[in-house]
Amino acid sequence: AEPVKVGFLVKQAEEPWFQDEWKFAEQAAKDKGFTLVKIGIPNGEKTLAAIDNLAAQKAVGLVICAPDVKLGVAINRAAKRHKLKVMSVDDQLVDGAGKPIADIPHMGISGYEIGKQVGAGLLAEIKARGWKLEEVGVLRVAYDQLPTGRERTMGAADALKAAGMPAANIIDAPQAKTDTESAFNAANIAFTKNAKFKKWVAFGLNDEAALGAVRAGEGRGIKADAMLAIGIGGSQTALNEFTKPTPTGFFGTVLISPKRHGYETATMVFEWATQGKQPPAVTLTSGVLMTRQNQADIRKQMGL
Amino acid sequence: MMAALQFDNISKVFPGVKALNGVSFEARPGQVMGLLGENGAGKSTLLKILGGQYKPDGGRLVVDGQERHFGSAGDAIAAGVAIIHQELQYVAELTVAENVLLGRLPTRFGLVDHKAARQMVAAQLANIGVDLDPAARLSDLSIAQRQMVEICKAVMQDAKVIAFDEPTSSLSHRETEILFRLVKRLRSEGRTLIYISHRLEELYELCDACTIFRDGRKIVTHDVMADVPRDRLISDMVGREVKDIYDYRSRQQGPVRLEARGLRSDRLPEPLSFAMRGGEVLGFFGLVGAGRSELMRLLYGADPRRGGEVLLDGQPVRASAPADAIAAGIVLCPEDRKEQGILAHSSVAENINISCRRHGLAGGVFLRHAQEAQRADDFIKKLRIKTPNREQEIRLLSGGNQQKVILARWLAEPGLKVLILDEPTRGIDVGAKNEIYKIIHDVAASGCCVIVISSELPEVLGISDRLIVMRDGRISGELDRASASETAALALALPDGATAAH
Amino acid sequence: MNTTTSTTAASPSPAMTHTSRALLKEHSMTLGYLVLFVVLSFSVENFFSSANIVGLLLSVAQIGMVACTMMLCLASRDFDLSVGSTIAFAGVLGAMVLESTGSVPIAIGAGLLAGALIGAGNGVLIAYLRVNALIATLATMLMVRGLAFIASQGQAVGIADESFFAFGDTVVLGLPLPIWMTVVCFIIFGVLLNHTVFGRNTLAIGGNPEAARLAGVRVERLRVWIFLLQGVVAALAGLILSARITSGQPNAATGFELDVISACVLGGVSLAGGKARIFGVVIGVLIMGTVENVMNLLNVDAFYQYLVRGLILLAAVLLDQLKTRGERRS
Amino acid sequence: MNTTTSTTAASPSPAMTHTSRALLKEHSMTLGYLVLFVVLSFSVENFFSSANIVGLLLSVAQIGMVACTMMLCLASRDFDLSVGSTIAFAGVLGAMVLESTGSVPIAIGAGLLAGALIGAGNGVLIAYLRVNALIATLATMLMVRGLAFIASQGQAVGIADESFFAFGDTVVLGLPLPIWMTVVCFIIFGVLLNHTVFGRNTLAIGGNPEAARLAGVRVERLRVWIFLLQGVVAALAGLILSARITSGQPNAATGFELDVISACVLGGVSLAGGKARIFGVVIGVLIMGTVENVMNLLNVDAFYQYLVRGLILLAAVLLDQLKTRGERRS
Ligand SMILES: Nc1ncnc2c1ncn2[C@@H]1O[C@H](COP(=O)(O)OP(=O)(O)OP(=O)(O)O)[C@@H](O)[C@H]1O
Ligand SMILES: Nc1ncnc2c1ncn2[C@@H]1O[C@H](COP(=O)(O)OP(=O)(O)OP(=O)(O)O)[C@@H](O)[C@H]1O
Ligand SMILES: O[C@@H]1[C@@H](O)[C@@H](O)CO[C@H]1O
Ligand SMILES: [Mg+2]
Ligand SMILES: [Mg+2]
Repeated sequence: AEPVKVGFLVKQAEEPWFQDEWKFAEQAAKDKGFTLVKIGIPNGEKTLAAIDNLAAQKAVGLVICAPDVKLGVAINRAAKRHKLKVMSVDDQLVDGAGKPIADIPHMGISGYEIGKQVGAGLLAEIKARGWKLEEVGVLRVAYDQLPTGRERTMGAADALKAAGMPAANIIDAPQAKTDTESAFNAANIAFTKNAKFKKWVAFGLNDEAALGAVRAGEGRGIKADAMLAIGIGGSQTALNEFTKPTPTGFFGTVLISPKRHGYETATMVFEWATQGKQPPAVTLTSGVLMTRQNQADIRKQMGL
Repeated sequence: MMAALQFDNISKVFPGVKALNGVSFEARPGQVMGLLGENGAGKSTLLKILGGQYKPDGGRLVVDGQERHFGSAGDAIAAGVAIIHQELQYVAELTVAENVLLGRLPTRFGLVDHKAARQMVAAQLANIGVDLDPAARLSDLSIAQRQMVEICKAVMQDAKVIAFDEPTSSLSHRETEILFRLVKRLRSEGRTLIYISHRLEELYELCDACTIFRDGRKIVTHDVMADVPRDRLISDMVGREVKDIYDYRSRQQGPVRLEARGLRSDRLPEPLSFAMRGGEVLGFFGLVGAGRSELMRLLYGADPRRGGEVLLDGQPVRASAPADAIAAGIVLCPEDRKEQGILAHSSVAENINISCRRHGLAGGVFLRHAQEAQRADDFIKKLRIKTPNREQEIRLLSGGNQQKVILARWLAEPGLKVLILDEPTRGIDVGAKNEIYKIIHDVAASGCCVIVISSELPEVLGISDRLIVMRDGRISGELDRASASETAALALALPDGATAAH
Repeated sequence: MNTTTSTTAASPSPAMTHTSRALLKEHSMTLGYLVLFVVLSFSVENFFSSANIVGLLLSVAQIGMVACTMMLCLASRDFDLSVGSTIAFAGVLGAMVLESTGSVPIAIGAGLLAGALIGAGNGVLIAYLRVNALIATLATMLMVRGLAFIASQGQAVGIADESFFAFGDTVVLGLPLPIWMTVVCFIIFGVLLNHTVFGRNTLAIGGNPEAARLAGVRVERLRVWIFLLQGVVAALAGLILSARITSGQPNAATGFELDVISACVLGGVSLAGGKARIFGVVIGVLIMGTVENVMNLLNVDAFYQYLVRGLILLAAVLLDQLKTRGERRS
Repeated sequence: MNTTTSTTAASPSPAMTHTSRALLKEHSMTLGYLVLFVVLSFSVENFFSSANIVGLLLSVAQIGMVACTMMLCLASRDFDLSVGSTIAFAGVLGAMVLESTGSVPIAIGAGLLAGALIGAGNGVLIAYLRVNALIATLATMLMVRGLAFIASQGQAVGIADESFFAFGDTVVLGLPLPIWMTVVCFIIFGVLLNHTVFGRNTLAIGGNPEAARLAGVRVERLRVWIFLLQGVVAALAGLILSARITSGQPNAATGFELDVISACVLGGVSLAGGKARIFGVVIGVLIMGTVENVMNLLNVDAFYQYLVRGLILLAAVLLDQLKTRGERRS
């Protein structure tokens, strides 16, 4: 018989995170005996085209991390039209009014929650270093054009504020693109404008954004002892910093498990389609703060 | 009879150039008014004002008794004025019919009526006596054919005033005859015609009256062209006497210097060979498409060679690109100034220096700006190039002056051995022609080979030591200076059976 | 008089030869694509199925539409980078207007009007103020994208109205509406290009603006119209997209302009102006869509997709190049 | 003989007038920027501080370098979309080679060589195989980006060698090395453009390729060289970038090509070929950087930044446009 096909659609195939997710989904496919179809869907148009493409390949269902969560209704309609089982991963799909779509099972963690974890990590280390909140500048490397980018950084900022960080200390550094160089340029200007702060914490939507802030700080004498940055993703960018001989201002990164997300979602959709086993409506995984010290352990735990 | 067209004290100034300075004259229906003047005298500028392309800085333009202020070319057309411009203005990708009817294609139910358009144009072409397919794209036609399309376009406007700006400069014998018949017919229909040319014979044949320009000023209007002696025309035009325009003097000729043996190309029907001596001026005559340019381009490495060899002083020249030929001392001044000659947005100095500068580099690498400037100024003076300064963009020069700049580019080559000139005097005034002939003589006298391609029979006859005539891609004959005559040359150039009636 | 006949002596029956050669030229591209299509149908599983073909067509519907007007724009020797932003803005605006008025016609009208204004703005900048087309449309690309973000506050604007979705997925005669609309666009703009004064003048101003002006063509006005049309069609594409994805997204269609321009150039439209063939554009659009589709069917790795897309682009133009050369020789 | 003298009668000392006018033309742009700079220094807090100026210059160092060669490319009537990908690929490759060999010179050599090959490849495609430059470089842009992803498996390649970082952040006479390199590039390519046959011939083939060929320019070979240089400089920029961010990132510098081309066009380089001024390019690059810098200093909302960037672009070219018109009138 023809092998069963399950699609796995991700919004940014070039991002290491999704490469990992795919890798583990692929492993599930091998273990359970189905074929995985991987397609990158950078925008809404490509998303719909990919779903049509899956249907043409007679796939039975798909796991999706959409480029925008508001695509929920469109994805649901397309999947229903082609009788495909659909499950979301990482980012939960919502309808036009912003409510989660009930009949699409989800596994993930909200961007806002990841952000709050970043904030918590920063607070703990601020305390450990004995910094006073009032004298710390908070650099939010912002890319608000991307909804998840905004959610994550807002989560971090809110966590800091809730712990007593003066709102005035939070400085936005809007980056023009999501790469390290843009973050570098944005951070540089923010440092110029706020020379009064001698100590800084920084975060952004991904590891590259946090790294840009760290590099810019170094160029202006804000070294590891005065800089505290936490990224999101746990990508190679972060690991590279951890393997440097001396610690840098890049303190840590919130790592989410691409293994569970990739392996389990693919398995669930496969079993849903072939055995009628409905996945749980929402499965939330949590992020872990990975630092220079604990990286080896954590990565082993996560099966990376 | 009342004037159909009246220029009254027209002036036009460009930065650094007073192109027209209070020009006044008039032309009547049924009259062909010739315009003469040196290169840069302002003839084309006047026509551009007439055509609505430029607004005059001062003066009045009266067409058909009404003072006119054209805001655009469209206004001029609507007022019954048609212009055939010196620089051809066609759209290469459109068909003959579409080009002719550009701006006024016939429509049916809002859609272009292609069939009607083709029929209209076919009829008009036939009427003029031109055999062209209205559905052919302009890019597939020769320059001469494109020129005929331009003429057809103007005639099709059914204008009361029609102005021709050097229409014959890219036409050959045949098309020229067609054009002459057309001009005569339009005159007999009572239209007002203006005709610009640097070829005096033409003006004598066609024009009823003529107006002469110099440096933006009208010098004189002669009401009866036939009464004006040739020498008078020339001296009015150039402000001095030019006795024998060709100024031929015999030269000492050396041994054979340049030899082309069995040159082949995809387009030539058979391999071609010829040889010439140092100090010789060799003319090439033929009708349009006879293959003269093709042959020279092969020699020059501009087109891929499919066989044969070129020997210079006994040494083979392997020219796979023009750069090779130039390095060997062979240069070619191309026939199509606009497409192959000028770097439109570059300065006069740049256009002159582009090739020869490689000899004078500082440290073998850096340009010597002062030396280049000097060279440019020298040629501007020597060839009487009319330009406000050497830094003027060449596209702003008059057609004839552009041609002189391109000639200067090649005359500036220091290691010159073979100078090939393809229609070098196209669009050039009598005075300057005379200068160029002198230069040709001097270059040859210094021992170089000079090849001159020309479609102007008197010119090639006048300056060459020997004449090669081509027909349909073959060399159909050779005439030495003593035996060369118009009849003999035409007999060799025209297809068998045709008579060389002139 | 036999003097007149010699000018075209080379070809015995020029009219015939010319049209048949022109036909061949048009068909050689189509033929090439057909061959590719047949080969893929036999070699790639699931390629030749109605579901897949519909999916493929749907995936290029927006590109196809906008390619029609981009063709005109390129043919007139211009350039438009702002189409992607216009798509996003029209989608967002349409969704917002729909939300507030509840009326589908008003929403569509608002979107199209916005497109028309953006396009006309481009046209005026380029034709009358003589701003370089690249910079002008780059500027509007940025500004319109900014407006889309500002209007939507950076969030996708959800659409709840089911009747608006119909715009995106009603099936007529087996094909969804967006595909039909694209077909209609190709027909309209094909006719416009080849059979109207508008189209011929567009080619003329691209081929030789000076000649067109001297022949009395109102070059500036024509330019504005071309950009205006482009804006309207891009807005239409944006509205359809928002209906299909059931929301107006401010960051939709980024990079869209390059895809559209590539499709046109693949289809033989010259960036130097003056040359355009609607048939070619259809094929160009189909090639782009087919490559994407097949790569996903074959599960080509995301990183290798870059490589393959690059290679295919090159192969397509190189083939076309060889053909043109061969032709010139013959 | 008064015929010869009359030709230049209008202006008493034409050479002088002309050079002074030309100088003014060049300076008007510079002057405009200087005025802007002074105004900003007084009105925008923190703008005129050495830290900020260094930051500003650093932010345009890569763009500046590549703009030098892009200027040549545009001047020769070509177009290169592949520079962003080349930056990313050279950075990734440099980092990988450094990792495996531990030798900085070898790593740099490998990166530059890769850039040269990519550039030469573009050149050959465009000059000899006559592929349209847009499509050819779009194809290499895709392929090279793909290679960067494939080589790095999509991951940032870490650099541990401290001596390589020096490349990115050594400070010489108060300015970081990348800025000096950009200055050197401007000087070298300025001299190349204005004082060598290479530069003049580049302008010539942009102005009229056929005329240039007949005037003895080896058009194809020159084209290949231009693209090759562009590849090398882009690779250099990529290596510097990777040193600055201490890793080679495969998705670096996306969209870079448009920024560079815009900077050139802002600086008066004509897309139609044949026109280029190195001074203008410097100013174009500075304008781009300054606008970005000031918007962030002023805390302009990210969404409004799009709008402002668009407006500034327009304003800059419109001003330039008005100036040229005024000049023509006078
Ligand atoms: N657009 C322009 N800008 C600056 N100068 C111009 C412009 N057009 C023409 N000129 C100058 O005006 C003068 C008259 O030029 P025009 O073209 O009318 O000469 P012409 O009599 O037609 O010469 P030719 O016989 O060479 O065609 C020339 O010196 C020319 O350089
Ligand atoms: N672009 C072209 N495409 C096809 N055939 C051409 C082209 N140019 C010239 N030919 C053909 O090549 C042959 C030689 O043309 P060539 O231009 O060398 O003639 P010529 O004697 O120099 O005449 P002229 O230059 O006055 O037109 C002719 O048969 C002509 O039709
Ligand atoms: O887009 C992010 C992705 O980068 C990864 O961090 C997982 O969560 C998604 O929301
Ligand atoms: Mg003239
Ligand atoms: Mg010829």
